[in-house]
Amino acid sequence: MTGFPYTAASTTGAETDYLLWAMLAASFAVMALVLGLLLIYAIRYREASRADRSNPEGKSWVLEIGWTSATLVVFFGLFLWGADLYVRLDRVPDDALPIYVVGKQWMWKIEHPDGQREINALHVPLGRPVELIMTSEDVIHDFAIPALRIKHDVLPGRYDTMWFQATEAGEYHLFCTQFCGTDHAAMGGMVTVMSEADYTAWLSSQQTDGSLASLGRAVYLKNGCDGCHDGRGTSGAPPLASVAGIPESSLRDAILHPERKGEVRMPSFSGRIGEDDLFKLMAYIKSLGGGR
Amino acid sequence: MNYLTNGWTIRSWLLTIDHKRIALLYLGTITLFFFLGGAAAAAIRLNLLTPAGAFLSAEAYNRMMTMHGVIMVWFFLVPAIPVTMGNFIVPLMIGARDLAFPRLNLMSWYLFVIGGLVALYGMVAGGVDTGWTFYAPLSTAFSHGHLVAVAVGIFISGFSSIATGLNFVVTIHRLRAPGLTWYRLPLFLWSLYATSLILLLATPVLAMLLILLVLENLFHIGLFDPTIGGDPLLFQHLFWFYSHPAVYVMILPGLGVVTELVSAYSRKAVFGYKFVAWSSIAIAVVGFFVWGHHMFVAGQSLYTSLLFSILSFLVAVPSAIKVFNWLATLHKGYIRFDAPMLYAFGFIGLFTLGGLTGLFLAALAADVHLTQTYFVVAHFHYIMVGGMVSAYFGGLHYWWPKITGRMYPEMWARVAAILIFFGFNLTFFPQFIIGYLGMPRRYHAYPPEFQIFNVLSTAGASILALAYLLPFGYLTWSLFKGARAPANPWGSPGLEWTTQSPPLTENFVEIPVITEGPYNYPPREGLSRHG
Amino acid sequence: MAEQSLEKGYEADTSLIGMWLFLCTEVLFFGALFFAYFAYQHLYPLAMAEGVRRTDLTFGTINTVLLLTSSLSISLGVVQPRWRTRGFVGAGALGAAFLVVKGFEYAKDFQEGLFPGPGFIAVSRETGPEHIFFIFYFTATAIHALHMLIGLGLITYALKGKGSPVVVALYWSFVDIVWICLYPLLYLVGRGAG
Amino acid sequence: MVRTLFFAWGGLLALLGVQVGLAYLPLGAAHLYFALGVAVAMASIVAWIFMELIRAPHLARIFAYAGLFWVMAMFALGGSDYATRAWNRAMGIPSANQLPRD
Repeated sequence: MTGFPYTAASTTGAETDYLLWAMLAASFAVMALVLGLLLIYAIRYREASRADRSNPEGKSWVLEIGWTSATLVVFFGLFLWGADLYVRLDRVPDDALPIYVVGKQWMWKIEHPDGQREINALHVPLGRPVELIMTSEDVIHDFAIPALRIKHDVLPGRYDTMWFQATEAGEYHLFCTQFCGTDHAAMGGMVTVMSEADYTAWLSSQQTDGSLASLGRAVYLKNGCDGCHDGRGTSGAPPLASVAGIPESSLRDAILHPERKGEVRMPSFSGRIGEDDLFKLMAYIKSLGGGR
Repeated sequence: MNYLTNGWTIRSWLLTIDHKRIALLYLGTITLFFFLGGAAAAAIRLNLLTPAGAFLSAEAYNRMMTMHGVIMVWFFLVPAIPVTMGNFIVPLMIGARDLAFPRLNLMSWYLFVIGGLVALYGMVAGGVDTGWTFYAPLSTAFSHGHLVAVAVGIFISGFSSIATGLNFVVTIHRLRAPGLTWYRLPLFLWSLYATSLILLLATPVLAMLLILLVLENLFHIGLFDPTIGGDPLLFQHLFWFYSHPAVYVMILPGLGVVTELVSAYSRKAVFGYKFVAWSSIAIAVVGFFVWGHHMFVAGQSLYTSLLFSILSFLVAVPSAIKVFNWLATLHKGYIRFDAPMLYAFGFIGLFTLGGLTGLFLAALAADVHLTQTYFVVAHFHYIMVGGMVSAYFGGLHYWWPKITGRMYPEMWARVAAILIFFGFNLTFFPQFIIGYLGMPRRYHAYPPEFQIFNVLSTAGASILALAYLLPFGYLTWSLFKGARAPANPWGSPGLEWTTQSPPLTENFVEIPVITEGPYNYPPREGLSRHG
Repeated sequence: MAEQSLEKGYEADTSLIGMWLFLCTEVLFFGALFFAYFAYQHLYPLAMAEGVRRTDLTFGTINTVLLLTSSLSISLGVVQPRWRTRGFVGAGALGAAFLVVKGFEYAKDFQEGLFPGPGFIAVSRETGPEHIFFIFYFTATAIHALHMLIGLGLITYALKGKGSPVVVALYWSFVDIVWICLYPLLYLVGRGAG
Repeated sequence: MVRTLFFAWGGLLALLGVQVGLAYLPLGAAHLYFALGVAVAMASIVAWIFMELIRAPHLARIFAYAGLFWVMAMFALGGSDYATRAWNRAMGIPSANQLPRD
């Protein structure tokens, strides 16, 4: 059955599985202990049985401290394991392939750096880290790929990033897992993981009207950004090459709401540049700094 | 002569300030809401029989799922044990004539009914399509249901919770019988005291949030609207600051009831009294510091998620202490398998499994995969239905003779308890599996490979629905045909068992003086069953 | 009830404790609104400061003095039984004055287009979402005014001799404390050169 | 007792004056903390003296402090999200003057 992710198909996903199986084993042990004791006591100390019930203790500090500290130790261990993996999930490797995702009520629009565009589908190469830079145009969605053991909410008005490195080729389910209205259930599709060769073949087979960076240049000129940012102007605006390394979220806030950080000379482009154009502009700015 | 036969006019019931009659008024209202919420659940399960979700349209499914959530959370689970058994038993257990503020108690019932009717109007008139969590900006800018009516209904019923909480805290502090120190209180009162603390401290935040939600919906002032600077995560912070302690409000009374049942039906004092007592308070206090574990993938800051993860592991420790102490109580006991004890055994098993799966969701990396899937649905149903509802039925059967003066039919009750246990497991265990496999929550249609588990779950749900009708049936039957109940049918040492069943309007002929602890059982030989 | 020792003092203490517990829930009720303020104060400090500069400090300060005095008056009414009526009537009058001044302030705010929503006039574009400050301003002052009205009702109820005056005084002084915490956030923080 | 009430009232008005004065000093971001500090002082005077928290039953004092404790817990944990949200590299936003100038 395609898309049925018994085993995780990503590097971090495999580690998540180890954590899940370890917790399952621990839970199985605790359940066996609890149900076992329940059964033993139910049989041994049922009302009619002749078992010895002399001097039952009312409390025992040793037992209480024992099982409390045991649970504390086990819990702290599980916390560390989960937290370590979560922090690594949060740190995006620098050589990741950026793919831009825009969620809107009831579909995913995906744009690859070379300009290929997809609706409710995602083609990614095998064995390379891929970074998804996501935002939403209306309500909160959630880009979830269970086979790769990852998901992250996609909030309107800001960028959320998520990364993975697929380890097995194949087709996996893509779901929206944050309730977003009527067709929340229809908002999904398939993620196709392909070998490097197939991926480049697929890229070239897709019709594209220029890379994101080139389209971004067009948006840059259309909105007159070059007036200040081409270095000729006297407005003291920073040349874009110097800001290329700044994370996307910072660029987005600097473009859409400069005034919130006290920057009064730059006009706010909020409402004048759509999410798709903003991604193109991002790609263009980043390409000026020699890419990441 | 007892509180039931002391005047039987409409006025004497609708204007009563007797905590026992108010408990019965609540019992009726709670049962009505339980079956309403259950009907919504049945519709959801029927719809999920087929991958295409043919029974309900997407729109209808969303409204049904929201209705199930809102009714069950605010109009059944939060009030259930505190307002029915709590109202009835608290004054009896502490040797008082009534609660500290009887008129406030009646007002709390009226607030609950008015809030319920307003919310029901909202749902019947068209319902809400945002889920019971009302996340902004979906609820504020993109929902076109009757959100304002449902929000106002919940707002009003919130004050009923505050009034009940206030009543219990002041009563337990101020109206205890002479000689009844804190460590001589039955543990059911410790858990109700902890529940009332949460009700008092968490519900006001929900009240403020609902005001902001209604203002945002009516005037679009942009508090949670990201396009004009609002922050959707602020809504989630305030919502979960109430809603996580609220889930402890739902389970703590159940923990108290099970502690009483385990002790009563193994004829043995509760093991580690002080640990069990203070673990209830610990759950109530630490329960306020863990709400962030609902927002691990919602875009919350990394460092805050780490903090909330460690705190969520800590809050699980008191529950573990309670389970271990129950087991130690059973050790060397004289265990009888009456219906309430079957519910208690079911509770211990299911609550432990529910708690353990909660740990899966507290571990950060595991939560990334499991949150927003059916794993979470199964987790909280194991604790709410497997735990809380079992304890509710257990307590109801245990105190039924004291409340109504009638004995329930033992055989039928055991059949119902076992049927509920199996129907429940068949309904919700498969959901753990499809949750791990990634089936998202709140989907009215799903990929075909999940169908087999959904069919099993729906089959289980139909058994569960039938099993829940059984107690409704034979308990009503017992009101008229049940055997007359003696003062102390179970031979339990509680203060409530020293008065007649059903009790006098003023509970005690004269207020008893307490000289020893709550759980000292008379020697084994001196007592026959059904006294 | 005879044998239960419910002498007057014990029962009075019980209602006192009940009121303090209720005030505890009110602290959480307003606490949620303050949390929203501090969240936006952190996200948009400049916008909030711009909002504070547009509120009228004189109205605010007059109201604060009125409320502090009314809290004094009601406390005197409780401490000195012979001043009971004068203390409560004085507190009620000062409270009513507070609401009148608040009414004038609201009228002035509406003319200046400060009510968030379509009619809102953002003076300076340079500071971000100013309307968020005014959401907090109007919501907080409206809910506070509602509590004042409930307080006035309780005072008249106590003046007619029913209910316990100490509990009414506690509620009234608590509403004063809420205003004491609101005043700096609405009128002072960020008003100066900053 | 009446004397202490008038004395407290005088103190409150003095604190109000201090608070307004502080608002006009160039303190930058610290305005919030100074203004709130004075407000807490005024609130404590009203609570302890006007509402007689000092002579209130032991239990009433516990409930008063409990309310404060829980509100502080909400601010601390909820506030930690807003405070540390900008630390994460992806969310980090340098303020305008940190941007390099040509």
